[in-house]
Amino acid sequence: MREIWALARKDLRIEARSKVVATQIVPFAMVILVLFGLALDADSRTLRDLAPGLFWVATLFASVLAIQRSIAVETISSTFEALRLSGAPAWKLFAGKALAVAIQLLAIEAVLGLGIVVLYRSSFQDPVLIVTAAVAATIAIASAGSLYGVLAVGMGVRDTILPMLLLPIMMPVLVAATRAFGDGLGTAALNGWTWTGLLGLLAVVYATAGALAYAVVIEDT
Amino acid sequence: MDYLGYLISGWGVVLVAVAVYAFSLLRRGRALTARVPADRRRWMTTDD
Amino acid sequence: MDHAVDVHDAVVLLDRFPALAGLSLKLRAGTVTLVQGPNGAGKTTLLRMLAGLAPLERGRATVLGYDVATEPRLVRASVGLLSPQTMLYDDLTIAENLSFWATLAGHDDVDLMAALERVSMAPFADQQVVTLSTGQRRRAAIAVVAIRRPRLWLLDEPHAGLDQAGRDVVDGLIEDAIAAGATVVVASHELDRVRPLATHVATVAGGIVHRFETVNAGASGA
Amino acid sequence: MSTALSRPHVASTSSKLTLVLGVASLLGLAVLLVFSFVLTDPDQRVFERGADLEPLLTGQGDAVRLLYVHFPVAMVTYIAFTLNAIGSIAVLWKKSTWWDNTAAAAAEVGVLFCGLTLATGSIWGRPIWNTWWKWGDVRLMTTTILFLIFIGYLAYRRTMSDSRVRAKRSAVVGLIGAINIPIVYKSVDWWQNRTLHQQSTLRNRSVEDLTLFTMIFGMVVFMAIFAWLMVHRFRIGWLEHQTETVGLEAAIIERRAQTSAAISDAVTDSRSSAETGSD
Repeated sequence: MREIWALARKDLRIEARSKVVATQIVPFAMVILVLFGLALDADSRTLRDLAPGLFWVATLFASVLAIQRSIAVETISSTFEALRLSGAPAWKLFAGKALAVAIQLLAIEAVLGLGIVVLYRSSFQDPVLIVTAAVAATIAIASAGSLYGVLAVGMGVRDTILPMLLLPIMMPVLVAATRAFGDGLGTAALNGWTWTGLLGLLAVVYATAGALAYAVVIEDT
Repeated sequence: MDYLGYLISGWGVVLVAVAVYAFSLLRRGRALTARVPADRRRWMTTDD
Repeated sequence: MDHAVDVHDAVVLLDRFPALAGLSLKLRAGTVTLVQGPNGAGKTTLLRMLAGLAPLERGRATVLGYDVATEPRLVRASVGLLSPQTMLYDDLTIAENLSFWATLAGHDDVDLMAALERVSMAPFADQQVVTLSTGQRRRAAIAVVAIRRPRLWLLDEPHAGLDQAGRDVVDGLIEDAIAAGATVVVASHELDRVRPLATHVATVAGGIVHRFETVNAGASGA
Repeated sequence: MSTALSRPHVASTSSKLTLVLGVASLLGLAVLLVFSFVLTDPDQRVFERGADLEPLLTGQGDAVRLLYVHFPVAMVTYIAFTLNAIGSIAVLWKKSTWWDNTAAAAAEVGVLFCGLTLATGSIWGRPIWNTWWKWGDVRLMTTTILFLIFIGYLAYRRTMSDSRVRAKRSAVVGLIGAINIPIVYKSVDWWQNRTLHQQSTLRNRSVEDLTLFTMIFGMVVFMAIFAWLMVHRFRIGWLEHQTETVGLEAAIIERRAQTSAAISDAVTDSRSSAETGSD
């Protein structure tokens, strides 16, 4: 467990000093919200109804950048090689990297949450449901993203492949998280907890797949 | 026959696409075969 | 085990280029081997392969008794690779870098300050890497390798980018490693610097060991 | 394709097996066209509204003839992606080049047929559903996502030149794609909780025998076409693998030959480097 925390703490510390997420990715996510507002040319009622979907699309786009940053941290000084050399088990490396991404994504989502309240006039009618769904969805996104991020690392130009690998896979997460938020924000009459349950299942599936598959990249010679 | 336009385009897209792909496979195969010595062209064998 | 390194007919590809083209090499435990050769001879690839980082296309290799192809994790955990890249996080301090790598390697108990003393970097412990000079970064990188207490040291151009004092630090470290009974492989262009310490010299060219000679055998196990 | 098949003396990926498969496919296709357009009647069933029946009141008329191609193409798609998943498992399990090759071939053919499934489905949907596209239809959504996932898979394969790394990493990507399919299916099912698709057409007792036969015969024909494409695509992958290994032999010999030439310069070269103290 110490290795996992050390890795996550290291990434968060680097973010605290470099502020790439805070000064680039969070504003980018907000830009998406504003762009949606302008592009849809909608009255506030429409935006309020669409808020759950727009929130999660913005989160997914931002997550691609957050994952690229998480990988860039390891490639700038070839520390990815050092991680492979460390002898730590692959699943622990995966857990540490994914945990740091998840925490940063939650911070981005918190700002986006504020954004939809201010810009789209959303109201958090069931905060417990919203937070639970967000945490489950974030674990799923961070897990799948960290795995695909590392699969896209290596020789050659592969950075551009990440969105095409990650986003189609994230479709069930998008649907479930949007539905759960629809209930939580009071824009859809359905049971958000069922969808949160699906999100929990997805989180477990991707976290397990990532922990197992990370070894293919890390331990492969 | 009703829907004739839909029927022709539906069947047409399948037949044309499969034919084009089949010919492209044959072309790729020809070009590659020329670059591999005959003794390495055994079909359907494993080389593990 | 008899040999710390036992490589037979190793072919290693960089993309499609055979950086190692059927290289064979046997090194006894406790020896210091200088790997010399022109640029592009395959020295760096040889060291990376011995570290379990470059896959064998053909041939076999055991390092410290572990098979490089089937037990790469055990190989990696037991070697210390000093590569031209410093492998340090720019935004962290030297102390944070060191403590992070010590934790990952499972050596929480290591005296980090002592390790920094050894490379004369203790005064800079709380400075971020980004504020340090190239030479200082390399010294810190050396300390990171040292705290792993490797049984096989793989040093890729350890003297490059270092001033006179820094080179002495490297030499001191190699002596420490020998004293601790470790095996050392140094790839270097600085023959004059390494030769006095070396017990063997392997000349690499065209992806194979062209010549392997024993020099200075008395230095072994000193 | 028949011209190429009839000239086996030309060095190609053809063989007796593919010749037989190819001729059988073409004949089968001709027979299938006759069945689909001439022998079968338009769908003129009349449904009564009932809990277990489609909300359609009348049959699809001649549009049913599109299903004779849509249905087999869709079957081939799912078989191809299943084969890709099996290949991926085998690669991770046994590091098999043969299976990696199979997985790659199946994905490429699968993407083609998946695209055709979507196209024919859409063309069928326009007159019957009155729309090209229906968000929320379970099978349409699942197939779309499947299509996108495997376009990503094929693009990912192209980014890697090291065949060993490529085999393992793309096996992971392919498998995670496969794992997703039931999840996507289930989530869309919950999403709209309705489907416009023909529910269990085959099990519906009112389907005519001839319609049923044409459906099954279409499947057989397209399986033969699939097999022909797979064999050729597999052999291309195999040949690519061979050119790589042939190239490798040559490259190794060339690299070793440089040794003695390089070594004479090496001593002077390394000495001069030592003086400048740089690599």
